Amino acid sequence: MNGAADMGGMHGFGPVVPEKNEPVFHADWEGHSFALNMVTGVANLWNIDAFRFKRESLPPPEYLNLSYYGLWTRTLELMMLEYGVATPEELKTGHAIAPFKKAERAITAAECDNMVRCARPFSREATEPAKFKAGDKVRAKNMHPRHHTRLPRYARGHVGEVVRIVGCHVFPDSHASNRDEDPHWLYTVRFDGRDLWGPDGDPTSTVSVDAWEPYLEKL
Amino acid sequence: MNGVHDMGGIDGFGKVEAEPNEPTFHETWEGRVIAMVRAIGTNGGINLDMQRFSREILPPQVYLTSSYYQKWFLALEQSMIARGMIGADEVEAGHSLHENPPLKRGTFTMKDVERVTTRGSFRREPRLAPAFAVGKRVRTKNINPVTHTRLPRYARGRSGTIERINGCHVFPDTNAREQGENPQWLYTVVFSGHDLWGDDADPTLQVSIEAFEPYLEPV
Amino acid sequence: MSGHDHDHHHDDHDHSELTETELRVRALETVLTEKGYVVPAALDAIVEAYETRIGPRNGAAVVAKAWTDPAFKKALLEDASKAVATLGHVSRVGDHLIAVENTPKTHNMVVCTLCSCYPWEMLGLPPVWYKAAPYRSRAVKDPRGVLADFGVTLPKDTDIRVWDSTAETRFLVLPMRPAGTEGWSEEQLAEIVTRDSMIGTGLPKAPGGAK
Amino acid sequence: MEHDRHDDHASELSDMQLRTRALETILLEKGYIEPAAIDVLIETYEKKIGPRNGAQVVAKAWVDSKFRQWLFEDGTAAIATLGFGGRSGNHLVALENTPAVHNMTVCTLCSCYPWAVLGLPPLWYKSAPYRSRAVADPRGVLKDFGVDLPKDTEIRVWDSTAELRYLVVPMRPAGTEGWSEEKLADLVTRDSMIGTGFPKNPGDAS
Repeated sequence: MNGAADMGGMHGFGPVVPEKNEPVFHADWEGHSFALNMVTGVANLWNIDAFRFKRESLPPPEYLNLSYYGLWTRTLELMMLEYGVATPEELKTGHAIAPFKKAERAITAAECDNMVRCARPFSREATEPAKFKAGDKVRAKNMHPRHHTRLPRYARGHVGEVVRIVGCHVFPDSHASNRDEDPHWLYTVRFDGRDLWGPDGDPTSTVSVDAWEPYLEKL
Repeated sequence: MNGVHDMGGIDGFGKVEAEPNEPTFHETWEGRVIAMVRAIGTNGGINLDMQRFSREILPPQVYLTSSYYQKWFLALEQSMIARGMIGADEVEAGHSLHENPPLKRGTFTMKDVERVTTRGSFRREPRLAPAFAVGKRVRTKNINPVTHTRLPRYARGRSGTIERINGCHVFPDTNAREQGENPQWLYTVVFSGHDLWGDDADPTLQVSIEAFEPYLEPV
Repeated sequence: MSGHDHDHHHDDHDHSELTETELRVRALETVLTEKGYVVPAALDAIVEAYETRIGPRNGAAVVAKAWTDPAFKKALLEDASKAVATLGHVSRVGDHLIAVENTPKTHNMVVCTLCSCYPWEMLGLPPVWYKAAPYRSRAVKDPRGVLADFGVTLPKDTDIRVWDSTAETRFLVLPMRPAGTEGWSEEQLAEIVTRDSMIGTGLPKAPGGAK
Repeated sequence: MEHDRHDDHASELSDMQLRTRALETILLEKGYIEPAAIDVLIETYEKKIGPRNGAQVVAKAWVDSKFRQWLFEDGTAAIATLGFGGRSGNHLVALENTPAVHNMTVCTLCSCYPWAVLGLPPLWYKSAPYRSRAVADPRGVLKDFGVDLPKDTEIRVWDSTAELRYLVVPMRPAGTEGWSEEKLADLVTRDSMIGTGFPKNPGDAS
């Protein structure tokens, strides 16, 4: 979707302001917002692409006015409602309201510790050979789906060069709608700054994106 | 500039909500704002393109959460402060605290009202023949200036057809920067929905923009 | 906290902001008056012009005339600015107006994705929805979805032409004359021309609905 | 406007605190999680995983040419030998800065970041100014960090749009010949591994 999250190339947001000795979390609740997001991932209540899609679907004024972890908490609320983990009444009161369905089992500290240390890979067995190889010129499709996608708007319709075949990976565009993993070949594609931004581009810059095969077309 | 004001094709803003029997102004102050913008714009030499740019450079979060006339007001206040016409301290105090030079065209009085409630002409005498003829295929340039432009992002780098030549007009891109009227030929360029949005387009859709000659190149 | 409560919170917020803006607008007007930049009576006159003199009745008169007078319609579609200037009772327009005709095959719709350009002299000041993000973002990509928000459904094969007002050209949609209005006077016809039908987000009122 | 924004932020904090606590309480009461699970996660990312991990990787790459080569060929496998990996460490790609090429990483769509080697990203990395400008105006962004690159240096920006995570391996500062890995790791700043900064000078080492 062409949402507020797709920020590459936007103007008007001002300078980058690094914070000296920035703490990992600026308030206690931020750590909890973070951990809740991780733990609901371990519990497999929904997948990460569905979570991202929900977050970027927030109305742009709301998206841009929430702090980073504020966005996470807001998205968690919406996901819990959508997936039947909580009711509006429960979110309001801050407690489970009986009668409710209890979870089959609780995620333990040990599982979380394990999650931190072990990868949960997104690569899958390929069923057909990759269409492109390193060095191929490809065009990113001019696509504007309403669903989740990981092809940023600024790259669409532009010609780049495949610099790496990453492997065959879960396809977020399908996964976010909870259809299935629908794995596709993933490539790193490099674009010239001048191709992306025209005469306003920095001639010394290139930008690489990781693009799934359905995003690309042969020249 | 690629600001949040450039909204064509952005998802997530929700439904259009029309208000039955909408009044011209919802609050008395809205009328005062539009009147002040017209008066100061005309007699203070802040042209239409500068006014538009002053609204586009409001912080994105502010732009998206302010009402229409709030944006007009904030932009008027900021442009007058930036031009030294008023001081920030005066706005705070609600009274004039310093001497200021008069407006370019003097005090805005009753004799000026007729001039602002009827529309001026932006048409200018051409010095060159138009570069493109009706029916010609053209491509909009991929430009990404940080300054004011009237070529929307969704229509950049796209092929379309010249449908009409609208005469030679003041060029907003330079006029907004006080770099002169720099008149340019203005064309109606029509695109198919597919040219703009790819396979996600409504097949019955055509969109046209009014494009100044510097936005276009031959295909 | 539910989405509903969140919205509610927003409403409150907006409300107090309006009051604050009102105070700031007053403060600015005082500063400008004290500095001798403006005369308050001149501002009153501008407000009055927009509130009373200029409005969609101007456009409706033009549309009604085009429906009854083929020569005027031809002139309007050829050069709307010139044609409108011949009508004494309509306020003066610049040299920038283009009229676009709806037909059974093509439906026209007008938007300004970049700001809020609108044919003021024909239609008055634009409504809030025209200036708001949902319309500006969706009209160029999903016009049928937008029309659905207005309760308008067009035949599947009707071509939709969207005009994005990116320059000083302004567009007036000339809607189709409803059947069953044969022999009506211009005044009668003007009554059924709605503002939205001249933007392209609505249709003229059905003949039965007119007074 | 500044004043308003401040107030908004303050009220968001207390509001979010309550809302976040509500979510946690409901999940606990319904038996989705045990309380210690939350503590483990916060503790890990607040204290255990951070840019010191990445600094070790870079320092090793500076002194051990075999490891360096492996790192650029298969970053995931190479960092695993140092005990780093796990969540968002899979598919780690190391990028080599040279006198001719400067690498910079961003996630324009959200906030993807190599947690396993750098910990959680700083606020600026997740903010609209960085996400919007890094891909279109990288030199302007570098200026915000006080970094000025030679005019003809090629800048490669990597937008993390998939599950690949990028780690920039900065150039080893001159004057550090013969230094131990531990000492070198002290020079490696977080920003130098994102591409918005350089390693510290040998004189600035602690």
